Amino acid sequence: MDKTVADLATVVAGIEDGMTVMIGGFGGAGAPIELIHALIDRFRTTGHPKDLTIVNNNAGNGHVGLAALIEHGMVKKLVCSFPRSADPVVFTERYLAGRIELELVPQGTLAERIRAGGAGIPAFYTPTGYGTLLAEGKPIAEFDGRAYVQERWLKADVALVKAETADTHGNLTFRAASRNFNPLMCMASRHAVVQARRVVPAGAIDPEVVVTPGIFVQAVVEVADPQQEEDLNRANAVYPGEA
Amino acid sequence: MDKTVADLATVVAGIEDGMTVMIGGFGGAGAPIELIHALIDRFRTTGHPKDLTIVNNNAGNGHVGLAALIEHGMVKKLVCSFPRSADPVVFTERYLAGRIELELVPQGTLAERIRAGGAGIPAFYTPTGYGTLLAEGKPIAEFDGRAYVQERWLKADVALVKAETADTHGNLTFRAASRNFNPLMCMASRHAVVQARRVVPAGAIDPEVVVTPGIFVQAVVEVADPQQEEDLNRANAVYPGEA
Amino acid sequence: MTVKLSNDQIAWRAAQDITDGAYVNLGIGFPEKVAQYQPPGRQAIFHTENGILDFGESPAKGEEDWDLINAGKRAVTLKPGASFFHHADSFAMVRGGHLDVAILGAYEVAENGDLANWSTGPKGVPAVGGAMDLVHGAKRIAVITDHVTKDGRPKLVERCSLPLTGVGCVTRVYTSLAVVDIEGGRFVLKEKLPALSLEDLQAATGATLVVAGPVADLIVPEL
Amino acid sequence: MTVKLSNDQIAWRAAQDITDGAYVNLGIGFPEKVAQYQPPGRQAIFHTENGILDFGESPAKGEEDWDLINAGKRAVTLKPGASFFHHADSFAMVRGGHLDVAILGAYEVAENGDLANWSTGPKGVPAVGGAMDLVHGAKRIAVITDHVTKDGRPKLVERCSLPLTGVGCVTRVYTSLAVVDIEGGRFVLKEKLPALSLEDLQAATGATLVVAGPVADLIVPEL
Repeated sequence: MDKTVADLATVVAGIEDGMTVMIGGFGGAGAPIELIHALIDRFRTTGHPKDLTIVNNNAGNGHVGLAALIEHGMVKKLVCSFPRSADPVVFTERYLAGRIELELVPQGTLAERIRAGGAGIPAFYTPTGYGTLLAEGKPIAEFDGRAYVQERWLKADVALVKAETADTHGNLTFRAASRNFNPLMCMASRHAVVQARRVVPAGAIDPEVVVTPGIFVQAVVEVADPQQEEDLNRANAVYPGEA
Repeated sequence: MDKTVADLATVVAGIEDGMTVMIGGFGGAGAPIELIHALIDRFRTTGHPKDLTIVNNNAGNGHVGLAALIEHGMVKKLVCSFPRSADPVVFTERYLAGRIELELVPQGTLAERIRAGGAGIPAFYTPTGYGTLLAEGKPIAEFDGRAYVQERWLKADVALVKAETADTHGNLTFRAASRNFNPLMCMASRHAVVQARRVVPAGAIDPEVVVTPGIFVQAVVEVADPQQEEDLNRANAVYPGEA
Repeated sequence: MTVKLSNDQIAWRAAQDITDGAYVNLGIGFPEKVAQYQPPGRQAIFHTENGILDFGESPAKGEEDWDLINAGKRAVTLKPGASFFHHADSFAMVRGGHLDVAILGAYEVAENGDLANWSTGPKGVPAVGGAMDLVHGAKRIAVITDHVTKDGRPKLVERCSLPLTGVGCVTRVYTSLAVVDIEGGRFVLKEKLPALSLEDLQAATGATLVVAGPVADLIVPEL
Repeated sequence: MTVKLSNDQIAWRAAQDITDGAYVNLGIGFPEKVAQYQPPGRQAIFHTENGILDFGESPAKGEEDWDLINAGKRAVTLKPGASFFHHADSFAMVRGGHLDVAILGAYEVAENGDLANWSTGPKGVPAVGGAMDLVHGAKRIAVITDHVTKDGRPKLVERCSLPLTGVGCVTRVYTSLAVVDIEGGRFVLKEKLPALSLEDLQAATGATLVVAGPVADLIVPEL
């Protein structure tokens, strides 16, 4: 078994109009910039995919990565917890103009809904959001005298994920705080696509330190020297450069 | 901060009558034999603790560890998925005589209920057990046309856990399949007590390979050469030896 | 009716349907035999409930590491690409639909897909383990079993009489006499031993066997 | 009323109540200052939503590792004993009651413990982050805030007028003028600036301040 895919264009080729795509990362840490840009390249060449529903903690920053995906008009709806940042102008303009939908979810609920999707738990109860606008219309139940909100699982067609090391079976490790949503999104998507700094043979990652077992991963592509969103934004980068 | 406790007697001293105690391990892998035996020693000296509710995947094997705890009459109720084994005579006799209660839980539901207890999720829905005896009396709900069973979180006063390496902050790693329920039980108990083969200074475990972060652990005791339940049972050991 | 497949032969037949790279959970005991009969060139990845993916055969006697066991508490070894994880992650794999197939034993299988394989009734100590999770988790639930009980009663039945493990979960049954799919609440015969007449097979079965297409010969492998 | 604590002085006061070895989450922005004022001999362990336990100060400029950031996207460093984990485990720590205290900013705090700190109304882009999880997770929820808004309106009120972050969650408020506990649906005054009269403090507060015991002097530290 070898889940390695040779190039970025191939690995994003199956992403179609209207799909739900989870994108890992929190700020610049763990954001799969090369995968996102490959998806933009596909759109610029073919006009697809569009009308995507994107699940990410944020709404992008500057004019690269998720912000560039939105800027290209590929995103119909965003599911996220914190659509503000140093430079969220791309999302903000579209949102205020009514050109993009937003489902705002508390961060821990977002993480748990994604995990639930991966773990086959269709719904769960959480204290988070009880009595607030974000719980409006959701079922409420009392357990041991305390009120909780029912939340539903979140699943996706595809996840775009950034890892540090992957083996050919799809076992993954991450780097520092770039772990964040990435392991959960692998679990919750039918097709988890991973860019890894290093792809190694099966057996080269100690079984004790695997963070995401290969069963949750469908495709791996090596991106040996990945770009860091934070660096790109500090350099005021725009994707694609020659706009 | 130093969560290290010098000896086994001290670390189990706070366990009182009627408490719910989670005990890690699956078969012999990850069973905290020395902690269990220290608890038996305490009972033999003081008559306490008794009337314990024990949460474990199994019901003990032979006459050591959990089986010995039951054999000493310290256990009122067992919550487990598989109370059978090569030699479950201790539990079986008491169960058939009506001297111990059993709450039988499907293994994945047991794991998820413990995780839910640790994660502040009071209830969740699972397909497991729907339409079976083990779902009788539990709320049923339909999501996307499929029926699910509502299950409640499981929490404990104390967890007895076996780890491979612990640092003084309580960060843990495990060995092979002895991980099993141990990390979950640390999360779900008010007081997680860990025996570790090695206790190292804070900073000696790579932050990337920590399995259980120290926030879930309250006390650590070094047991440098722990006994393996499987070996004890193959040698027909009985605890305490000089009965 | 003296000719029937041995347990090893049933396991061999079930193994032929497992594709290369499939993620597979084998029930404790008889189903574990399936691992031995993977066709050449195919390598399934075996999952065990207690937190290992990609484990291999038993080690030599005396070489056992009792921290490295499967759900049947049998010592195992690791293949390259193995990983360890805790029980909640392990059952996330199960319940979340990440396993391609689970192959389980059965006391009874009903034509509506119901499975009974955990309890023979109210006597004794009940034990369920991971069976109830597996039957609602893997993408495909197959059963391997003798076609009849030791005292000759059918195990393929209209409705299970024993406590259920899962409702409407089984899609294929590999028996000592036949391969039967469950489609639309009916047993549909796919393969049978060539020497066995349809009438004799039906007589050994507790519910109607539907013939809705070609019935292939069930291969009797030399093992 | 010109004398009041600076933000750093409020943060200093809040830091005095954090015990050695406590697990603490500090809200983004002003609350992050609390970490700088831990009393000598005490070492809290700081949690950040994006998956680090026991992080330390910012690195020197130019030394930033942008994979090593906190929830405010600020570069941080690690202390010995740090660990990394994914977002679901991180919020298991939060929601599961494993944090000893969370210290958050506020737009409004009500005498019933309600907190509003995420939305100033329907205009603009709403953003919530981890605030709603934190207020129902940590064992103790404290707020640090100026006593009044920039245009002089009280932030301690009978009922919040802005969208709630959490219901009945706050138990202590550290302001620029006072320390106030929330007990039984009432603001109970614990400390106030010595130069400030109770009348003047009450006038700057949007709900009744109850005096139910000794009111200590709020220390004005030299920082």
